[in-house]
Amino acid sequence: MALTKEQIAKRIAQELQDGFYVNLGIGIPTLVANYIPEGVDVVLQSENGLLGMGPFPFEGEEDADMINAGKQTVTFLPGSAVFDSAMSFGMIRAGKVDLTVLGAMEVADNGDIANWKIPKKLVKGMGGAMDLVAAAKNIIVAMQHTNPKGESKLLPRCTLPLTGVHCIRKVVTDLGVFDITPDGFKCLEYAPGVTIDEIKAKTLGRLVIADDVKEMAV
Amino acid sequence: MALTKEQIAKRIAQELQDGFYVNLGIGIPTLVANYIPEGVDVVLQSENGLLGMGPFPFEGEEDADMINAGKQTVTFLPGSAVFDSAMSFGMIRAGKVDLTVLGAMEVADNGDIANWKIPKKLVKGMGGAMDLVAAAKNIIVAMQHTNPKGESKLLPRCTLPLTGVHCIRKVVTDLGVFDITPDGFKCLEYAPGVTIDEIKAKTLGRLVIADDVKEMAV
Amino acid sequence: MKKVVSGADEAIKDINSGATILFGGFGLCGIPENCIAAIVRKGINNLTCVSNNAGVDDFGIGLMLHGKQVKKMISSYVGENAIFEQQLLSGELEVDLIPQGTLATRALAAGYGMPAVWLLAGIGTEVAEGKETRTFNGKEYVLEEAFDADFAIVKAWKGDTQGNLIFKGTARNFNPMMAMAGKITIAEVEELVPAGELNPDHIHVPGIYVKHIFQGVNYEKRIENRTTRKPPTP
Amino acid sequence: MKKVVSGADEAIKDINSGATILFGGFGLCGIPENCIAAIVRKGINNLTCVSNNAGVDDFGIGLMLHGKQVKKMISSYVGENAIFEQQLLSGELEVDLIPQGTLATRALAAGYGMPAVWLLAGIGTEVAEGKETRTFNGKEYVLEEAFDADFAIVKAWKGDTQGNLIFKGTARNFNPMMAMAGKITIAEVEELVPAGELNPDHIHVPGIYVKHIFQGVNYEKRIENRTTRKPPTP
Repeated sequence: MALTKEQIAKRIAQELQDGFYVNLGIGIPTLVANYIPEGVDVVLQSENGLLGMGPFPFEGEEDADMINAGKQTVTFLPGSAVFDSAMSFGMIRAGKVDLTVLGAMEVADNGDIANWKIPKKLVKGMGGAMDLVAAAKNIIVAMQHTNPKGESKLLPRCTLPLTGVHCIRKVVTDLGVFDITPDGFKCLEYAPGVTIDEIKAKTLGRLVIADDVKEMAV
Repeated sequence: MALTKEQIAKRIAQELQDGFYVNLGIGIPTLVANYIPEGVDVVLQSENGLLGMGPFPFEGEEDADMINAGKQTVTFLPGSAVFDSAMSFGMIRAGKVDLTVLGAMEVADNGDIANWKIPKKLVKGMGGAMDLVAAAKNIIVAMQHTNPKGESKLLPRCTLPLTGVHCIRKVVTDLGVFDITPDGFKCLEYAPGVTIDEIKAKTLGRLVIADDVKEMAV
Repeated sequence: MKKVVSGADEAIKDINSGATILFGGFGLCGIPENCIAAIVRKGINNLTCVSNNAGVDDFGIGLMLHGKQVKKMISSYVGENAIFEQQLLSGELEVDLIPQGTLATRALAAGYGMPAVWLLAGIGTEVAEGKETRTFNGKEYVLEEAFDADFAIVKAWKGDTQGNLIFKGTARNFNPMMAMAGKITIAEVEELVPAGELNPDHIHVPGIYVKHIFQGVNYEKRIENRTTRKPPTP
Repeated sequence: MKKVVSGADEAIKDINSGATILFGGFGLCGIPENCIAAIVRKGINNLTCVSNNAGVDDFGIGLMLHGKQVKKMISSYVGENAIFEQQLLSGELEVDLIPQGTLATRALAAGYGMPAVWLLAGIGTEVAEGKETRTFNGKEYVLEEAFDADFAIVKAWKGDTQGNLIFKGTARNFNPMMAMAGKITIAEVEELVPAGELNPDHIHVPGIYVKHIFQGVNYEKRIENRTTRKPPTP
């Protein structure tokens, strides 16, 4: 059975290592914060200028001056630091953020990603996504394996305007976990109840199955 | 009679305008701070990262963490601000400093300046001088008209390695006040007791005398 | 040194139709509410606005869009705004979408006197099309120009009569860079204090970058996306 | 997240002979006294040091020069140091003199992931010789590369266990940029506090840029040029 969004987030949380600085995009990536493993200390970066992003405030304690990149009200944690947008993207560009998790409309088997623009549809803008994908040393995409029409989002080449090129390392979908390798998407894990045949059927990009492919533990 | 260093500083202080941000170099320029005219409010910038540099501390109140670009102990004034060296030279480069006063070994009649290096002598470095002369919109040189050997320091071309090109607007020496114009040094004022003939004799660069040349008021 | 002005109307009085204005703020957080209101009152138009976002329908830069005062927006993200969409589709409004970090760094470059900067964002995408690119140490960068704007309008938490600014929390965002990047920078602050009351080590933008400053009034500080959690049961 | 180390010797243990090290400090103000002492104790050599100044004969980087540990200095001003002069004249020491703002901005570029920056300083002088120059808006700029250094060593006033740093007065100087520019940054602080004790709005360098941090001991904080005035007579 395909994973829920929460399960995708939970699986990605297993990639977190102690001491990581992590930027979580809007959507499923945001949920990753709820599943940080016990004993793993990570610091969340919000690209509007905050390191050490804490949880939502208690009702009645919202501060208009404390928001995250999704414009949600958030709080400080002990050890938080605030900085301006130039420094925020400076530290991203300099590779100081250890892991970025973001959503995508399409990922190609060469690591390209498209997640900001659909031609002929109203374009809202790329926000910080292009900066993040261009600079992060380690990017995981969290998304559904197929679009609402049932078409594969794991492609040989992106069809939508690109957000970044050759930048994605790993994709976690509702069907499985995939590394991006010179041979294309390499399936490392499949969701409980999902067959390799289903993954093959729903993956348009080049796909290889790892010799030690296993069921995802979520 | 040629001006004292204090008189040179006092004359330069007359160039200060209310609201100016001013960077004063080491030597005679530093003395300018002692002669800021009544009613003129200027803010001194020290390129090691201080706006609103105050006077030396009272004896016993020196703070090793509060120095100016000459490494002298200084104090804050109400409204001082501290910043890092990148911002300090950023604001200099962006032309936010209204006036820079600095010393020179040589000034050429095209506005070139040399003040950091004498070939075959030990070189200590340019410090912030090259940044300042390259970026300041308004630079006054404060110096003796001749070197210890009696040779003119106002030249047709600098003979020493340059600090900056076409950057000096005005020179105040112990003999007079000179604008740098397309015609060379234009003598606007002469020191009390100094003759135009003496200035002519001691100026190697192209020299023109202003029609309304007058005795300096110091 | 007279930086303090009476209020927003005096602060923006030299801004005329056709001006390019840099705005601080991220979403509705840290936006110069008083100056935006004054621009709406003044009714100038044909403005080019550089701002990470374009406000919402009835707040922030959205208010200026409502009066058709904006000719062009340079932003990274312009969602949450129906008027914006409508003016864009009708061709009344131009929009130049650029990556958020590029926006921040083009402002930084202006404030630090650097004419252009080499950045990573957009390489291989339409953002880098037609721009100079170059490989340094095996990575490709695109050359992006510093902003060149007559005015910057920012909002700080505290300021002093020398123009020094301190921001609070994530309301800092683009404000420091925009303040540094403007040829003429206007700062509105929640609290204006006499020179000497701010700790010099806490100042985020030194007064040298600020031309006019005033204490704003009636800050609404609207929250765009209020998210909370329940207090723990005692 | 284990950033706190026991002291200078542990903090610098991975620095070996031949390393390139960025140092914070201006003159003797804000220099990492404890780490310099530890480098002297460790006796490594062949170091390339990027520091605005080279200390004095018996303090600061001068102590490393004394032990002939430095192969090359990249600085803007190296006066006040007889050992330095002697090693330079004898050819034991290389020196690369660069403008102070160029030094600061090359460090900033490294910390902000920009490979090179266009600067004004040195145009028309020997500093720009052999370097690429370009005219933007009628002004000529020289392309200067970001520093590429294994280590940065800085000194702050206060720091916390997350590596966040706050500087005091003009001891800030080059410290923030060097902290941001190092691949591995070591910070010594006068006072190390638990995470949560520093106001997030007051932090000058966020901990993401700091790998090792410790509370230093026995700070001498020598004053290079003590200037005072007499108290007013009462």
